[in-house]
Amino acid sequence: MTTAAVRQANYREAINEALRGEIERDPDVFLAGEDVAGHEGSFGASAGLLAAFGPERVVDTPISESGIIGMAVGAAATGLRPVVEVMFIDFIGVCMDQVLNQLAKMKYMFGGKARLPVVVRTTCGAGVRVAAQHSQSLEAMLCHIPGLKVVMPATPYDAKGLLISAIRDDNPVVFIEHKLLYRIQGEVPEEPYTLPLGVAEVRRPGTDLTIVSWSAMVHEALAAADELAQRGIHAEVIDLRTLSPLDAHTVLTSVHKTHRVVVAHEAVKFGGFGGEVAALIAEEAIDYLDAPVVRVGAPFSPVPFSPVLEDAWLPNRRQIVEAALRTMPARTGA
Amino acid sequence: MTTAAVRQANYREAINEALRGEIERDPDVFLAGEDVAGHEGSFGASAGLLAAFGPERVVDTPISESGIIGMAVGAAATGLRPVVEVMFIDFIGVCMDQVLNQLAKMKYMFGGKARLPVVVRTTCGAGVRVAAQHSQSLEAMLCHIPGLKVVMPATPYDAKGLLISAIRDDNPVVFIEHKLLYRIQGEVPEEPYTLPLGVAEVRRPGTDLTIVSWSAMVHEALAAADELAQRGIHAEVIDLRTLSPLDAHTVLTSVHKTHRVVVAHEAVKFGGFGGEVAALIAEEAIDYLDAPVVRVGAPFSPVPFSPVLEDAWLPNRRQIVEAALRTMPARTGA
Amino acid sequence: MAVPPEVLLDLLVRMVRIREFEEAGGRLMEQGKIPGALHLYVGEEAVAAGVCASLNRDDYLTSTHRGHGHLIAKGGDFKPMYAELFGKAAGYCRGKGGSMHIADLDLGMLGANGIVGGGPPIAVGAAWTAKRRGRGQVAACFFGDGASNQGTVHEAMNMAALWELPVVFVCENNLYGEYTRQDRHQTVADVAERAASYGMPGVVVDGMDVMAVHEATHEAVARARSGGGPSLLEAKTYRYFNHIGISPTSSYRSEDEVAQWRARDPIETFRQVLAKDGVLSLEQSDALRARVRSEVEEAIHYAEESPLPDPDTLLQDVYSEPAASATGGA
Amino acid sequence: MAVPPEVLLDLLVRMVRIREFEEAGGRLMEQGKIPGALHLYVGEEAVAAGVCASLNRDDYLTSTHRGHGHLIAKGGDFKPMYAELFGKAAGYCRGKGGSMHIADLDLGMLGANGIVGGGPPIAVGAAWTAKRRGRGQVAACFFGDGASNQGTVHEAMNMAALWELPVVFVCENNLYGEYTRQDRHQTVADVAERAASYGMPGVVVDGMDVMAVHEATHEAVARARSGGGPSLLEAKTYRYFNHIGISPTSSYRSEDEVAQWRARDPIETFRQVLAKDGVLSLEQSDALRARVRSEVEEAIHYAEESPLPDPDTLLQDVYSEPAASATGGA
Ligand SMILES: Cc1ncc(C[n+]2csc(CCOP(=O)(O)OP(=O)(O)O)c2C)c(N)n1
Ligand SMILES: Cc1ncc(C[n+]2csc(CCOP(=O)(O)OP(=O)(O)O)c2C)c(N)n1
Ligand SMILES: [Mg+2]
Ligand SMILES: [Mg+2]
Repeated sequence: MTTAAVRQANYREAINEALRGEIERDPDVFLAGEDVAGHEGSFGASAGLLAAFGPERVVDTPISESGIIGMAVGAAATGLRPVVEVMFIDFIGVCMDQVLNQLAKMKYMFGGKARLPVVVRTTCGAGVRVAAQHSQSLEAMLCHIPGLKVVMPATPYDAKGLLISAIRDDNPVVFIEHKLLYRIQGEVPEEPYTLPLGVAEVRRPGTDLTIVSWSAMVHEALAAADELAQRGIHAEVIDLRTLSPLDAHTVLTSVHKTHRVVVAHEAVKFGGFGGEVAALIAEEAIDYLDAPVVRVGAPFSPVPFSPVLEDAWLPNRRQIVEAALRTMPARTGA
Repeated sequence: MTTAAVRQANYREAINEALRGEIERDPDVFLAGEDVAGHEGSFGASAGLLAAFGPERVVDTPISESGIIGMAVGAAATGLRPVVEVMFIDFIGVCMDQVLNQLAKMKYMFGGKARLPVVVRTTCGAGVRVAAQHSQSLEAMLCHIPGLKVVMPATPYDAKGLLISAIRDDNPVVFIEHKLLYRIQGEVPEEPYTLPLGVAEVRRPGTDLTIVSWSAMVHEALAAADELAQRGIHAEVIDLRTLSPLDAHTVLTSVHKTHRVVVAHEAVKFGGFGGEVAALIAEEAIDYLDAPVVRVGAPFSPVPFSPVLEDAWLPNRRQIVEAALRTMPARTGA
Repeated sequence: MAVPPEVLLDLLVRMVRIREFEEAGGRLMEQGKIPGALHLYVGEEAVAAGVCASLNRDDYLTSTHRGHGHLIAKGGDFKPMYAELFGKAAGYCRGKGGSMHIADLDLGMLGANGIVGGGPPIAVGAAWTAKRRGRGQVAACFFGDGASNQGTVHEAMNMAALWELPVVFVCENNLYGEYTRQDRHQTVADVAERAASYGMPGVVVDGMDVMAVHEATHEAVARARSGGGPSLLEAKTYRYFNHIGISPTSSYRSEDEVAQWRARDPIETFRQVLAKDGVLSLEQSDALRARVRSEVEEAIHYAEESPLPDPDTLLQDVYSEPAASATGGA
Repeated sequence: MAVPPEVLLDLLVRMVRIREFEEAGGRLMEQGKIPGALHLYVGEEAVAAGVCASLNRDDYLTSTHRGHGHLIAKGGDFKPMYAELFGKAAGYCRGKGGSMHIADLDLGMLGANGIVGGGPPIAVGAAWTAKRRGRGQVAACFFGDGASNQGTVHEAMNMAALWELPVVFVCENNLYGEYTRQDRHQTVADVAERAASYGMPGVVVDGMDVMAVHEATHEAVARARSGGGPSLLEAKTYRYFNHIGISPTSSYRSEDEVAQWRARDPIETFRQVLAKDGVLSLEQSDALRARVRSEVEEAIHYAEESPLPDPDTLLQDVYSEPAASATGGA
């Protein structure tokens, strides 16, 4: 990415810029959700937008998530481009039917004769001591739904570029922001730019091992790679960025090179999207593997409140390092 | 299973007997759902129950699935043992919050001080020409939720024994009946019996290949095994029966023996529960594998209406045979 | 309201078209020629006809599992309708939707819906677009008495009222949700009472009387078009056949009850009125019916003869993109 | 209603206990000693106190994200409450739930709830049990003005009315859902109006007046106990602090508005009444408050000193079974 005015901004600001730019650019784009206007969003991502664009373009809604998603479906099917917010992905169950059976399927059920350019923005992730109903990572449920795209940016740069792409995409996109990422800084060009959906990024090249990750866990993976490097193990870190469609090519290419894989995500491991990635590799690249495909994910429990328990629940760099070591020759021989 | 009076019954009758027996046995058990009483259930599974037990034990509800699941949560937390019905698993989105955040998590959030003996009965599956919102297999979403158990019986015998166990279990169980199975016949003892949740069944022993499957797809797997046998390939067919908790032991033991695996389910392959099974094997048994772990599942689209399209969508024995052949030496060498 | 004769005729035509389409469709389903399940609108024709007569082509409509009548009343064409029911490529949805998802976006008909209560939030969105465009479009939102207990209906009404959106909510109270009588699923006799919860007008109307429905809708639509916000119209009506298909009835309701409602048949009643008022003689309405019937036959013939979808289209239409990227993310 | 002095005292005690618990809790949160987010009940004490004074120990209660007040009013113990807020093993939920999931099933308190609208369907289930048992238990169901637009609330009221279940729905209308004022999330001024949609009584009551709440609840509870079915009580009230924590307010509402409501403080008003009526002098109520305050301090001390949960308990309590089977199915 060669851009003139690369300056630092945080993830929240990056999201905000993407929203602002798209609402400004395209009169059909509007933002709706609970407290997104007057209060500027629970995490401040819509700061200044109401003031700039008024209540027709930046809309506070009642606490009616099914109504909100349905509104997006109806508005999109009739020509607008809604960006709607579900405050926490934990609340997706309140409106899952509208996501699963209306938003995702309308185009197909109508034989292609509908366009559903909807972005559902939401937040995921644990670590802020808000317990079982405000800390989940539920991307696996959404990835299993044909008709949706699922995006989980890990950096401010990606957040801006991918959100702009998501808004311009003619398909429903669930755009999941990790709440621990809002404050991280990074290079974010001021001008608008797009990044292709469905393309993973190699965050760190390496030769000995592939770590596949996404969202906040990418940063744990990078930290783990640092630690592994100190032990002479050169891990390649892949940030999927988009989970659906999945960039199988980038994953498989890396595995062909490294022959070892760890898949790391914050969601509960059992039934998580890591299973899909591991299964892809077991199906398409098994002959290249020199070790088991090890998954790192949260244990099979709701997210506990007590910090000491939540910290024990959260997958982290240490577990990624241990998983990586499990794939290494000395261990696999055991 | 050595039982005195083994006679034939179909899957629907088996379900009906389990319900009848448990409602009779335990005054805390009741059945509630849309048209389960007067109409005796959309598939006839509650035939005769209203007449036998009256409207306090067999309850027609309004069309309010969130209300129904919530009612089960509240009734269970206060001492009853509700069996509630969600007519089609496709409707789970309408009440997903009550399943995901209330039913599954209440015990944990309360530090163990709640008992949630709830069974959510529902139906899944395509093949009856009812299109995208009445044909899905969404078990993967439910398996990813800690706190739930997920059961998908493939035979009348299992249906009865597993449903009785589910009702007697102190945990929330989602019990998924495939609509194409209601008419299949099998041996079903008249007296009540239980089958342990979390234990898979080897439906057909074999030495060359393991086919892991569940629900209606088990019958396709058995048919595929027949065909493979004609080619001299002896497939072992495992019926998981319970997906969560998963009987990893039975799966791994089989793989240790056969070194080849096909995982077959009706749900959309991408993000499906087959990924979990394949990932388990790739993590725990990779050294035993002589071939890729091949998954058979539906393509990434909603279920189409037109029979010609629906039949093309549905995974079947032919695809399982092809997948099996892909794991065989002649092919893997290619 | 002095209604010009062409409007009266139009109402009758809409009803007859629905009746003939449905009865033939039901027979084809029972013969196993139309696959799957049809929820027929027979008996309820006055509602769709009366409502849709006040709608323009560019107005929107959300529907239910019982959606054929709504589409026909909105101007739907028999040929792509039957083709869809048969699962043919020439169907409105290229055979992918079938009865429960039949739709014609060109007519603003945003789809039948297999989810009870699925439509109302979508109507809110369509009305949001209408309001934003400022061209006076409205959205009609059909739902049943059974659906009125679904949370989404509540959410949609609240949002529509809050934003003064041009929605006409139409509750088709046919006394039953599947096999459960209204008094066993709710305590109020009139769903229209619930309008007060959102500060919107709620009106009960005789759903077997097409003129009554038309008049009430006319008012509600006019208010919506002029920025007066949503309303709730409850039409008391009845389905003649079973919940699915054309078998007459079953134990959950009496033959007597059915007979009483059939005695007030909306089409028969209305054509008698038209004859009496000299608008259309009984012979003329018989002829109309015959014409529609042959149109139905022609459309069925067309649909039966038309080709099945190519199985290669299976993975098209999942995404708005080249089909290649619609294969499970890979 | 002639209310005996011990009942009046009891109402005051409940309110003071809530106030002192919450203010101290809020400070601890701002100091970073209590992790996460607390939704405080300060200002709304008369509602929980007035309602719960009519409940027995074996009655049920469903709550909201703003649940401490409900638990305290139902008889909750400060020590396990603070311990829970601190995430300690001695907490009501062994540290696993925290503020948003605090619960005491022994008191029939079925949990605070992090999902707006999550509680009402659960109250229906508890009331179903109560009705089945036939011992005259009731379920009180608290929810906010914001929550009243959630579909689940509608579904729950309809079901409770249909089955004549002993539920007292209590809408705590504190004028805002988070930062959105009531008139920007619904058109009706009184949520109680929505009771008519279910044919149940709906009553508006001054939520700053504990006696008014108590009286209205008393009636609703008596009706529920005797098989008369559910009712909806709307208490007009106000939260003094921000949506979360104890920071006073922010741009979404005026200082003036806050001041006006604070001038009608439910505790101050009531203790003046009690003094005037000779039930409890101002000195006595000061002393009461001091006693509660030291109870608070003691409980905080207890909670701070008590041990953290053993990380080995992480996977306990997922299932009602040996922890071994709680590890992801394997
Ligand atoms: C969410 C959901 N729950 C249940 C069903 C099953 N179902 C289909 S139609 C129907 C009855 C609907 O009753 P009503 O709304 O009165 O419409 P009617 O059939 O009478 O036209 C039910 C329960 C469904 N399709 N979707
Ligand atoms: C389903 C759901 N949507 C949104 C939220 C976020 N949220 C938490 S509290 C709240 C406001 C609730 O307002 P109200 O019901 O009036 O209760 P109050 O906070 O005023 O007591 C919101 C929107 C949530 N927790 N759950
Ligand atoms: Mg009906
Ligand atoms: Mg409020």
